[in-house]
Amino acid sequence: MTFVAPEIDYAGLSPVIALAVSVCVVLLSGVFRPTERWAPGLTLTALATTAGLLVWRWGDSADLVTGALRLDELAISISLVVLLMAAACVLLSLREPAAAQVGSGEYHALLLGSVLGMVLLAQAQNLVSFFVGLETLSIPLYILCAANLRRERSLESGLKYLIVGSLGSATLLYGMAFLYGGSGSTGFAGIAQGIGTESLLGDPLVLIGIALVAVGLAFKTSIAPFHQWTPDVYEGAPTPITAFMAVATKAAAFAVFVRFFDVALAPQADDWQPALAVLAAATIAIGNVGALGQRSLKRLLGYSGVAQAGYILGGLVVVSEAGVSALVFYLVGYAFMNLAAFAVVVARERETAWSDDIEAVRGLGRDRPLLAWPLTISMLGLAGLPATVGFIGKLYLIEVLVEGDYTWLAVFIVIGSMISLAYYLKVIAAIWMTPSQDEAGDAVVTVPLTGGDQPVLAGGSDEATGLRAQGEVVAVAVVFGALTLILGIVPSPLFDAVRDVGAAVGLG
Amino acid sequence: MSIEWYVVLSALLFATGAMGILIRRSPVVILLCLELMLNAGNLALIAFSRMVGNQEGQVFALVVMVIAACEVVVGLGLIVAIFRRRLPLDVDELRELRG
Amino acid sequence: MSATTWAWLVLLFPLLGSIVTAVGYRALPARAAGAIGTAAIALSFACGIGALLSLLGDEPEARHHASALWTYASVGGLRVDLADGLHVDLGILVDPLSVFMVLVVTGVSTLIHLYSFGYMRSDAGYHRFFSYLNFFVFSMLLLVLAGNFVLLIVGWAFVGFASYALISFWYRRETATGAGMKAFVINVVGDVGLVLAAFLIFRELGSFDFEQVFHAAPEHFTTNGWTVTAICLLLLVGAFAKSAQIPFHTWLADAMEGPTPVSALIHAATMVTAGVYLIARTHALFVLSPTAADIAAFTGLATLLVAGTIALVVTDLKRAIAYSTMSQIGYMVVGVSIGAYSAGLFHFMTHSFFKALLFMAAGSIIAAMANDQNIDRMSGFGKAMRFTSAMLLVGGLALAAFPGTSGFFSKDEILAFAEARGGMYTIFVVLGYAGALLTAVYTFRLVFRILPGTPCREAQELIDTGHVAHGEPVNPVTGEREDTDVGFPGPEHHIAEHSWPMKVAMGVLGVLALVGGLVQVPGVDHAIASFLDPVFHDSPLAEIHPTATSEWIGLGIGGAISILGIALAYFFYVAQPATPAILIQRLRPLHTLLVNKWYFDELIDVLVVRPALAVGRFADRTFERLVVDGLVSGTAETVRGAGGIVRVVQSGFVRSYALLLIAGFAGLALYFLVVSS
Amino acid sequence: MSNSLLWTPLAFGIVGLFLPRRAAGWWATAGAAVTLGIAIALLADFDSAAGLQHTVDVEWIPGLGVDYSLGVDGLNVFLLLLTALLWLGGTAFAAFREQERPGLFFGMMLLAETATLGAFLAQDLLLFVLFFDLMLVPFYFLFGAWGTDRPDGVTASAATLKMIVYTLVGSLLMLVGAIATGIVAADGGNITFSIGELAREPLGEGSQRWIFWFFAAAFLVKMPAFLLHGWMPDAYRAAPLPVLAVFSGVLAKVGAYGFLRVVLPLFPDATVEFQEVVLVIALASILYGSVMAFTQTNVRLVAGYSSVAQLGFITAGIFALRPDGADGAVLQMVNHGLVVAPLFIIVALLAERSGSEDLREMGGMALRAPVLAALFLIVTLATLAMPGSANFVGEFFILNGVFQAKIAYAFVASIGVALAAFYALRLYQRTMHNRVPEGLVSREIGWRDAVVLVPLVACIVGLAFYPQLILERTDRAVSEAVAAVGGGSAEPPKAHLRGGDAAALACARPAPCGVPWEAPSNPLQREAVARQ
Amino acid sequence: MEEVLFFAGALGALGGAVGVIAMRNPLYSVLALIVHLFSLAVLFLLLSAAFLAAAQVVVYAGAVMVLYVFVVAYVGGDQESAWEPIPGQRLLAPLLGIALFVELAIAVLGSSLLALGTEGPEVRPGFGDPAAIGTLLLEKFLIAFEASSILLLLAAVGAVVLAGRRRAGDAPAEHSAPEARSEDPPPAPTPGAPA
Repeated sequence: MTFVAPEIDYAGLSPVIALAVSVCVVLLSGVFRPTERWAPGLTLTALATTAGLLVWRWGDSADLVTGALRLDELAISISLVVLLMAAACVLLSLREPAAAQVGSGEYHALLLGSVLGMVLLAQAQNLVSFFVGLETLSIPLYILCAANLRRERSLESGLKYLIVGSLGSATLLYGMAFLYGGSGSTGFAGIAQGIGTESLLGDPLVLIGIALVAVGLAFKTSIAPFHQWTPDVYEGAPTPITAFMAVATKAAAFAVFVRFFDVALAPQADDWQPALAVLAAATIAIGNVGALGQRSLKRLLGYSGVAQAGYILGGLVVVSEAGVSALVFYLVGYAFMNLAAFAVVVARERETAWSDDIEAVRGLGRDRPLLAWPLTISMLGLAGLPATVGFIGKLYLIEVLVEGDYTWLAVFIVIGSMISLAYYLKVIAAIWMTPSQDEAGDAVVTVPLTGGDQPVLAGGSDEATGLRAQGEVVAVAVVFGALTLILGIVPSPLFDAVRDVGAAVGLG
Repeated sequence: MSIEWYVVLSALLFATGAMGILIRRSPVVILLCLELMLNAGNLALIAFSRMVGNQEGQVFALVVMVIAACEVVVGLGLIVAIFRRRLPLDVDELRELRG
Repeated sequence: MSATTWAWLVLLFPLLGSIVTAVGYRALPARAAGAIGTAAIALSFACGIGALLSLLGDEPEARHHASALWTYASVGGLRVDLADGLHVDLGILVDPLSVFMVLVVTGVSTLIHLYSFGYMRSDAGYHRFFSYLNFFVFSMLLLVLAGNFVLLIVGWAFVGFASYALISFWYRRETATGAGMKAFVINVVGDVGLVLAAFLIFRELGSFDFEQVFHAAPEHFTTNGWTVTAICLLLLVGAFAKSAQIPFHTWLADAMEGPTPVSALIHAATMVTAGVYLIARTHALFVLSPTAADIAAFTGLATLLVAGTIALVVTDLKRAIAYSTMSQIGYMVVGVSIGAYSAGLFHFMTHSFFKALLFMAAGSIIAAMANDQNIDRMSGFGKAMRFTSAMLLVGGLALAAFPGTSGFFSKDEILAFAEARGGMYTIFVVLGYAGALLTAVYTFRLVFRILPGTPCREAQELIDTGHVAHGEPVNPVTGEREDTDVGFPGPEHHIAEHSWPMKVAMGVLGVLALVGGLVQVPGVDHAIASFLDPVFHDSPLAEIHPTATSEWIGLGIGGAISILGIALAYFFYVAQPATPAILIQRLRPLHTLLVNKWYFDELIDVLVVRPALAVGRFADRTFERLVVDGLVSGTAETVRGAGGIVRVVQSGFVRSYALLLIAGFAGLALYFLVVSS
Repeated sequence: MSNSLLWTPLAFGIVGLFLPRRAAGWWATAGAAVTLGIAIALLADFDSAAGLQHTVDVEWIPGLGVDYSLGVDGLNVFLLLLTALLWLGGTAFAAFREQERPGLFFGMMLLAETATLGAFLAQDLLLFVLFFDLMLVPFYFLFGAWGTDRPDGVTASAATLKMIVYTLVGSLLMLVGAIATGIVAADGGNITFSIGELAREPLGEGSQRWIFWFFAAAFLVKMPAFLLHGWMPDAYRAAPLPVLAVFSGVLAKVGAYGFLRVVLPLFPDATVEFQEVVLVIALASILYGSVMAFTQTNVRLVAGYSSVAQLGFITAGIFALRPDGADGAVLQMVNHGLVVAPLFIIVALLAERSGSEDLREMGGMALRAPVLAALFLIVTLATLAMPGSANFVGEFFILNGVFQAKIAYAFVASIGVALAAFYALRLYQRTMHNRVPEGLVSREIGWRDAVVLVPLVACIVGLAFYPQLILERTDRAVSEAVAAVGGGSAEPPKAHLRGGDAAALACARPAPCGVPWEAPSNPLQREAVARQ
Repeated sequence: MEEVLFFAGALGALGGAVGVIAMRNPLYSVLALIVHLFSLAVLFLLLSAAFLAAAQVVVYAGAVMVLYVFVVAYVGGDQESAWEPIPGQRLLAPLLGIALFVELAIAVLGSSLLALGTEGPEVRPGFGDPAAIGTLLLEKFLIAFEASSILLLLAAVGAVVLAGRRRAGDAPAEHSAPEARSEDPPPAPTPGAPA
């Protein structure tokens, strides 16, 4: 039998290739030059290059490698978000003890690997690349979550993530098997027309397959009741990693979620729409309610992430171009808001002895306005108050929901954001409306970090290196805070972009 | 033997694996149960690929084997790491994170 | 100058006076303020004369002029004709009625200002006092000159406020502020009645303007129709509240907390008679609703009897006079309600003369008593203060309608008219004379208690040293000590004998009280009636004219009754001083009833005040806590509870997470299986 | 011009953030002053005959059909002026006092002004909602960070949180309502949120019914109306007084304004349908507010509950659905703002003198402070709608409107008038009159405070003489707004039937309950009409 | 013949699976899994997936399981106690397992997909042999192939960093360190700091 190599559109594939190559390069740099800190620089360059290539491809969508991948605006926009998050993560990790412990090279290689997985996932157009992408995304993250080997919590989060995550992907796989069986094809298009036949509409096999896939994806996007790993992992993982995966994972997963459900499973939409709508509502409720009593900022942001996932899912439930646009728009906004918040958390973890406890930001308004403002803005944005991208995003979502006759879900979103105010504003209150705790923080921080006992009394924050000079962290916070604000006032550019995305997905 | 039999069997294996995850506390065994579930998936894939008469399912199954291997490697690595930290090898003991 | 221009000037001066004295409270020396205040009113009186003359200048039926400064408020298009929208001008109406009122008000006010100029001299609130007083006169004039209901209401409320401000003039006295509050709130109730009446009129006739309303009314309303009756009754609410008629009369007695000149001006001569003016002004409506008119008349009758009886037993000098005021206003209300418009207004004029005089005299005496108002402690002032006593006597005689005095003619004219209308109105005649007897008795009770007999301590001191007695500054009602650092009431007191302004003012009024009645003597002249005729000629009741003879008979009876009453008083309080005590013993329950003023205060307290406060307490303590806060905190608690549940489920056991995941899938799958089948 | 009016405060505020502590207050005051200047200029060349003017209309988010469109008409011109005026007062008053973190304080103050002006100016539904929500943000900071914690443990931030969540409950639902309006109206076509456009052809009965309540909820909470005022007591006790002055003076009006600007034109059928429901709520607010006002001993709460009652009147006036009622309501919005802001400033002064905000610990201050007493007296009389004050005219028109529309409600409402007299006077007496309690040092108002207070009181007095100033400019716009629900019209047809029976008829009919507008020149003509 | 093989394989797979979750000692569980894998391989053969069957035996039962055995041996296969800390888990887990199976079975049996009832179409010889799979892998699923290779690399790296490296200050993790958590905020480092 003869082997004909598939013709490959290298231009289209270039981003993936770039990433794959850079993984190896960074890894090698770590192996052979562990002392010199090349990895971050290399990683940033790799990310920048990939981003450049992606931007270069904007506008001409193409199926790559016999339809395994599809590089279109959806894939590109999501990939760009992912790359941005990764870059921010690199900056936040510069002084990250976790990075030091697993070795800078390996750390960044794994990060890039995960990014590669996400980029693949965003482009995936058949089940195999879908599954591979998902795993390439997850497995490095399992490791990175546990990367802070000296903290039990980090290991715990890694293990939990691994177990539940694998359970999720097993479910996903099983669902894929059913869909493959039902349609006899692994390509999304094939599936679409395979299950589109009259005989298979509402066929239990297909529907169960959909259910299984839905669960798998819902898990990755932390939709309730498959969300429970989220708060724990977010809290346990090293903060930069949390920052990265909080948004990037969601983004990539939602990309394929959209592609798979709104394209491949569109024929069965009438059956799964209501189910997902209910899940979205439940997620909004649980996420917001769960965040209420939290003291740990990371945990709080974890729950809020759950709630936000619920909002975003709304954009998917209404199978429409506008829906996709709204979804991507909100994802981008969410990325900015979240990152601003996490950057501040990172900074405070290192400055005060309070780890990520809410006490860490008490009186921030007086001591560190440059940190206080971004956090404030991001909180307001996440709560969906005007003049932030969060407000516009919610506006957009609500509009598509009402248009898609899901007004009740829109009302649910609104009620959710009312509840959410209770905890977001609690943080703001801590920043501005209470006397400073800073001297407290300093008092501990000034203690030289020797011996394992100091972190114990300091709340296990061996990150509390007391560094004031964290230019890069502050920069990240300020930049993304500013973006949150600016896009809230002049959203039109982002708008036009996401409009193309919606159109690119190609559905009614 | 009709394909149904294979698929139903795989369903049975899938359920068994899931149940195992729910009742076993040793992380190693939990990893084994994950293997069970993935294999159930594989069985289904192969059965279906036989049914529809194209080999994509088989290739998929092959890829899944690879990925399963990766999960195993990482999982075991994690277990070793935990063991190194003199932490109990019992998932129920690891619940610092909650609430 | 046209009558309206004069009228605007009439309004202008008091306003200016008020503002100047207020603004210059630091710059102006005390006397100057007093002078300015008095002068302002005098000028306004002069302008009133001017208005009168220019009015007399033109034909009787042409004697009404409207004038507007600017559009006060208007909606629904800015066209001025009645045809659209709600339109209110800042407009006045000058006609005989208003001019008559203006003259009486400004005239009496001038004198009372003069009196206060002396009486309040040492009071630290001198500027404030004159400012208020001027403002009051302005408001009163606004009230009587108003050309539409809105402006009328404005004046109505202004006088109410002025009265409040002056009642609680000595604002460190809790009793004074309390009385002020009482007066104000009751008056606001009256205002509301008036406002609603105005709405109803607008609803019916589409205008607030007097002339348009009164012109349109006859064709629009059917006699005794519910609407017109409702309007009249609502108007009466306003009138009674202002004129202290049952059941809104309770505030007037307390109003005596104010300085005596205030009692004289506001609570005797002018403001309290606004109700009478209102009824007279809106007679066009009342003739359309005889029912309402009769209700008014009977209320007036009841008031005059009840108040008269109370006046028999009250021991506080000023309050006694206050009750007599209510009773006299009762006469006027009866008058204007049964159609004796000119008679009623005539009585209003004379009453303002002699009642003002009485208060002035009383003020002088109280000053001599070092602010003690209890008549049981007074005696022998006949020797101590000759002038004051004389004036008191004159006022008393006029009030008791002693033949020849002003009260004699005015009161009897009302009763004569009632007699002339005949039918059920004879009741008014009979009871009216009964009231006259009461009047004579209680008036001279006061006179005989105060003037004759052995001088009391203060009187004796006055006789011996010629100086006014000085006592502890105490609240005359509660007897609690006042904080003296305030400077009001003034440290020393002023009596007519020692202060020429007071003397002049009282003198003039004394003369008027004696001869004031002669402007309208049955069969001789009808100056007032004929002057007011253009206003009232359209009323069907205007035709009724008691014959001179019947009037003279009435006068005869009236004179006899008044003499009889005086004789009775003499018998009780001079000849047989023991008898009152005995009577009290005999008629204990009656006496208690009277001493407690027929328990009206208690009644209102139970019916209105307590319920209101109870509601308030319930709203504050119970409703707000349970319902309003419950609404909020309840929801919050629920949400927080849910949060608790979520966090419990988040138990940290990875296997329970897996459990939930699979359970979730099972649920989802179940749903899908259901829809698939 | 609308633009400059809108953004001037914010511009000053942002610059102010970077100024030294001492300068911040004065800079902010200057900013407020400039804004006031622009507002006055706006009024100066306001043409009461023309409709919407000084309009700005540019696409903001084409994707969502949201435009950035502003405009001035009779409905908002005086509210804009009021906002500018009160903010100047509040800012100046605050500037005279020591604030911590002044830059931020005044920045927030001015941001709040911009947001409020925006809410008044917005002619696009979503823009309105946006500003409506945005208003809360700065006030959250102002109340929370500069507020006072209560001894009984309620912290300022907690009280403020309560307020924010509570008021957002309303306004976020309104967001959904607004979007729904746009989409339902567009049904498939290209979406617009321009209020003018949407008013052209209203929605169907069904959708109106629920959207109406989404909006009504927001506005009623904002006011606050009876049963929805749960946030008010805590927030008012926490707020710093200069801020509270502008808050209570202006923000409550945004709710009432919303009814006129949005609800009446966009949901006419629902408005008519629910007229009585809203009227009942309004009456409840009047009575409840008044009753609470004379039971409270905390000065702020007396003022607070009195505002509840006043807003009740305003709502009632609007929902009389007659030009006179609505005109009165607009006038009353301005009046109430002009009254309540000085009231709170005076409360601040009283508190400074007596060291407490409890009526039981005040009294007899008039003696040493006659001027303050005089100013307070004027404000008090205006508060109780003393005839002769512009407030009276407003209340008179409102009640007249209600009376002509629904006679029974007017009688109930008039009880509120009498109660107002009681609580207002009680407030004045308990503080200024009666005996002086221990430890109270009465002193005359200082020139600084006088500079703030006297002009405001002057405005009250001025309006008392010539309320027509406002009425003649608002009349047209208001009549149009009411005409939308069939309640009379700006250009009424001649010779129109009216009169008690007619009114009764009109009210018996479910639909337009604005009693047909004008009066016949005389009853004969009316009979003639009646015969036709 | 085929039936026999199927049931044999099915029983083996099932038995192995049950063994995995039933065995107390992790080591036995591993062995049970090996049984399971071998039986699966048989079934794969029946489904004419020769290459996969081979891969199953070699890669899985060979390499991976050896890894398991090593690890279990390293960490010590101690018995886990019968005590169940999570209330209800013992009850719910089996129920859910059954429910899961029932639902999946219904889906399969209730499906209107006719092919399910057949043994599948006739396939040409060489179906599923290495050549075929390889071609497909290198043409259609090239990306998956490459990606999984990178994934393998990353996994290896991960395993190394997790289990292998020994860095300075590799102290035992602070087990049960008082962490800042919603229940108990950390003790304020300096007095006067409200916790």
